[in-house]
Amino acid sequence: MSQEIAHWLDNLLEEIEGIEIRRKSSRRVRVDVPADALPALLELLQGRAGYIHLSAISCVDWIEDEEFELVYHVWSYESHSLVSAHIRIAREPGVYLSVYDLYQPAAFFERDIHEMYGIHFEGSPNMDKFILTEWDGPPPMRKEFDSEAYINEHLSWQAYNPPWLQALIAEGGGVVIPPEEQRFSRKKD
Amino acid sequence: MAPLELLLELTLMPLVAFLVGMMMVLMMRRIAARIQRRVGPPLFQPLYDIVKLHSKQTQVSHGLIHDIGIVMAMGGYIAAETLLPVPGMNGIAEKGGIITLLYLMMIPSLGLALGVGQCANPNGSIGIARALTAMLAYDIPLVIVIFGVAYAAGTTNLVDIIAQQQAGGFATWGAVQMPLLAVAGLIAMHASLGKQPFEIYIAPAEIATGPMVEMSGKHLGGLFVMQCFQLYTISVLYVSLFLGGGSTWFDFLLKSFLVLAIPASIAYLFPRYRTEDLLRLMWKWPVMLGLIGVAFVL
Amino acid sequence: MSSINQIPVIEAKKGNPLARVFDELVRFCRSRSLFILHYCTGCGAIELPPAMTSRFDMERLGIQPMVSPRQADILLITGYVSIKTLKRVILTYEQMGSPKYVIGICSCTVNGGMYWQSYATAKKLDEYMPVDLYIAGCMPRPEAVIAGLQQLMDSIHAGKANSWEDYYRNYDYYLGNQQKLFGDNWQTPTDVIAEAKHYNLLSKGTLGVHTRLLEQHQQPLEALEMRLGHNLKEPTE
Amino acid sequence: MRPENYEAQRQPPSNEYELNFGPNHPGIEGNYALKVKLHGDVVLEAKADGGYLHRGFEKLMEQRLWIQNIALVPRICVPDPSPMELCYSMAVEQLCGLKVPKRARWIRVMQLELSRIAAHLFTFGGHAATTGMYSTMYWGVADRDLLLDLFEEFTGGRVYSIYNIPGGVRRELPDGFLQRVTETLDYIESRLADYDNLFFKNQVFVKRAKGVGVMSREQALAWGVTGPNLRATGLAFDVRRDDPYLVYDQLDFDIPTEENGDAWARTLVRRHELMQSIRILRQVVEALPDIHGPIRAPIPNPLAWNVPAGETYTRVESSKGELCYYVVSDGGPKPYRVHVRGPSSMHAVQVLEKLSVGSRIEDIAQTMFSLDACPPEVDR
Repeated sequence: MSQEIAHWLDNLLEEIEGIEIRRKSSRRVRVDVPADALPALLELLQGRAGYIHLSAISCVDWIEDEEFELVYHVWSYESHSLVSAHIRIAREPGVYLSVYDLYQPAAFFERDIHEMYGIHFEGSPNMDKFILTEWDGPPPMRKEFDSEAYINEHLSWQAYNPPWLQALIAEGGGVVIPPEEQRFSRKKD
Repeated sequence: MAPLELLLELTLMPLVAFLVGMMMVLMMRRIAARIQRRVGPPLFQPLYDIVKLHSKQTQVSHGLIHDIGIVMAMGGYIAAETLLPVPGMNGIAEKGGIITLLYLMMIPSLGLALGVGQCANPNGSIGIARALTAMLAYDIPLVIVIFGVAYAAGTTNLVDIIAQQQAGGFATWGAVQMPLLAVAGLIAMHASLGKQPFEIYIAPAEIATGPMVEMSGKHLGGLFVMQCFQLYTISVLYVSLFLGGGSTWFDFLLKSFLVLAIPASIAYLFPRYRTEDLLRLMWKWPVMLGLIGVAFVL
Repeated sequence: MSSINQIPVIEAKKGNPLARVFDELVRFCRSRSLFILHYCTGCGAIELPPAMTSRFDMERLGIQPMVSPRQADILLITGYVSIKTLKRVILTYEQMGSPKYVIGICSCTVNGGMYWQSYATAKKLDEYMPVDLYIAGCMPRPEAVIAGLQQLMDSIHAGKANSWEDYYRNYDYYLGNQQKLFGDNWQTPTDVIAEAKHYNLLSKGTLGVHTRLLEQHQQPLEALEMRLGHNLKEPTE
Repeated sequence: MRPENYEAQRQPPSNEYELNFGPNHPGIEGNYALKVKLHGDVVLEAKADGGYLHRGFEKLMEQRLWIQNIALVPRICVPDPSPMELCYSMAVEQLCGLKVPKRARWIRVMQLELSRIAAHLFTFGGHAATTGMYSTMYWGVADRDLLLDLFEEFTGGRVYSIYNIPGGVRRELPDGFLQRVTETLDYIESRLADYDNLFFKNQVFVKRAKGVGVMSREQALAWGVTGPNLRATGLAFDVRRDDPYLVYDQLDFDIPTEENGDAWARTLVRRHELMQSIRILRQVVEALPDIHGPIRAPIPNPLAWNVPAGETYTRVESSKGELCYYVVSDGGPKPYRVHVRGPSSMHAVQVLEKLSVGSRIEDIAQTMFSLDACPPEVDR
């Protein structure tokens, strides 16, 4: 992105209140906005700056802050740059507006986030389940969902325990992992 | 003719047809394999397939008509074999004639339609609808061709037609006398085999093998047997109409296998048509060629 | 013949030398003609096209792919089975005609493989249906797949590949595991118990706690129909 | 055993019916389903049904170490796994500020382009098989196998190479490898004439593929279509050129486009792209012997590797379209969040649903394969 376009984009984005722009590289711009200003920002980006391609909507669960972060990645085929608009919404009740009327690809991403995180998007064309149609547990991508506890409860996976291994373990050999350390993948203990 | 001899011929002719048909299936699969740069199935593969399928347990039946449909499909062809003269055996060919044969060759499709219609699988129903459409497409040129040949020979008796062709050697063959009809007949024959580009009713990627989708075990085995008869009937009919039949067994088998090798080599180079394209093609070129050929004959 | 009970069971006479020859022929043909249905449940499916096509050419061993479960002998489970897929796999398996064989390809069918932590995949395939052969590897090469199939051929020829009977003999166990995963009101359109009776395979393990639970929850099967406005219940094909 | 299932139901007559297309259907790529409502042969409505291949990758990645995830990511898209590895490695490198040595960047380009050729050959085969021409499938898959041999030689894995790691590539090329790459490319180039005669110029195929699944450029842009499918509508956009990564800005290649936006145009774009990949590979083979130096940047002990906090969005051009990873780190030994945006998540769901409507039942499979939809990317 040339210097002028970058400058022009900055000026344009200044129209949104409470915006914070960080230029990470020549083609990547990070923008933080308050949640209620996002539709206006996207409208501005799409209508006046040519960011017509919604590359993805990512969701991050910041469980300690009790917030969800939604990131809208939009790309311009003209200026060849990508703007990532970050917003934060409260974890409860987890409701936000759909941007389907601006970007049609949003329908898939919003549907996906809905089933994985349980965030409801108002105005999205289809909030039915797509991937987890036969799943009745909690939204699995939330941080509080412990998938290992779930599989230990519902599925048996570790079957291989032959007599020779049992004998080895009884003698104090083998690869013995204490039960409390078996689930090494938890971040905090 | 002694009744006992006739009975023997009527038993032997379908049996020979089945054995030759299995070799024809093998040949088609081998040709496909060569074109696709691979080895292909072993020598007795068609036999293994058929024995295995008939040894499977009957696990599901969709009703009486479903079972009878397969019997009709096989029976139509078995009856057709007795009307096709082979060297040394005429069966009831002199009494039946070519028109009866044509009718008998339609029975399998209709039988299959009855049988598949009962299994409530939409893929099967679509497949049968397409199979009947395809039959409609290739039967018109086939009837024109057969009419032309019969008119030229002045008889509908297949034995006489063959005898006339054999009378003057190569020069009196149908293919030499009526080349246009022979070409039209070849196209119609290819279509009636149901191979690409005319394979509209099997179409695995579209309708999951259509009529065969609900066929299990012995039902599918019946269809495999039917395929052997089908290949045999079609190629022998063509040989009888245009290539002077066979005076010896060697002659006869060589001709039938060669005739079948033509569509087999073409089939694996093409994708399949859409249904309406098939109709358009069959009703345009073979029909046109056939009518011109008939005009020459007249 | 709309009901299973009307289909006659032909029992071979024992000790008849002709029958023995015939049995031998049948076993031989069964081992030389394998129609596979490759349910492409996961990554392993990518190594099947090479095994089938020009380079490795399974057809020279008499193995060919088939399209519908009714036509097939072998069910190839090519990789991890997610729980949603597992339901369809079981439906597919029950639709196949006996004798039928199941091959689990990839480590994931053995014990979950690298997805052992995943909430969405079933870990051990042989808890839900009898498996004749596992081909381990992530993913096994086409040569390994073909070698596995040859082993299956050998055991079919020797008459040892009878694990499909196990599904009828121990139906209660398999059904129990299925119920644990899919919930108590799980049922399939196939009447496995009636089939077990039909094949004379009803044994101690066929009926039990879980089949009683099935009877409690079982809904009468509705006739299938071809008509609009009616949702087909389960995709069987 | 379904007794009595053939009895006719007393229902008002109707010409419309529903059909499950998949999940185990030869006309469906992978394990995926479409529920279609038909009137005769014509599709009135199509609904995609995914999730059959769902493994919860994004959850799994949050539970494993940064380096362990390298083994996990290629499995997200089976026919074309290399871009997945690269995209994830690039994300980690950006988070850590690692600088990838020059030689590693060139080797990565080689891996990516080999993978692209393999994926395209596979797609041609699949597409041909949906129209009943199995010979192309048999040839294409067998020729793809030669590329897999190359992969096996230089990465150790036939399909999943697990060759990229954050900071570079895992091992040096074997002796004489570049020579064998050239030989394989020569062979594939010599085969292209046969493919043209058999497949691309086959009149029956052209007749079937033309006018199937047509989308205009406006529609394609609105629906989020990327990759070859977008280029088939006439827009010359390629991430490799317009948002360059690795050394693509130093390479000379064209971006083939077509105007019609139907299945035929998409197939042609792929065919020309295959030529461009061969062209890129020839440049790489020429340049690589002169590029010396390490093949990976030093990384800390991978088992105790705390990647600095931050977030990054990386994009690469896979054979199917734009592939993106959004990776968030909280400074711990494991990713805090990884979001995978596979190109097929657009193509296989919304685009396929829309393009199927109004088409015929025989064209559903062709539409899906011509979009090169890869279900595991959707389900993850």
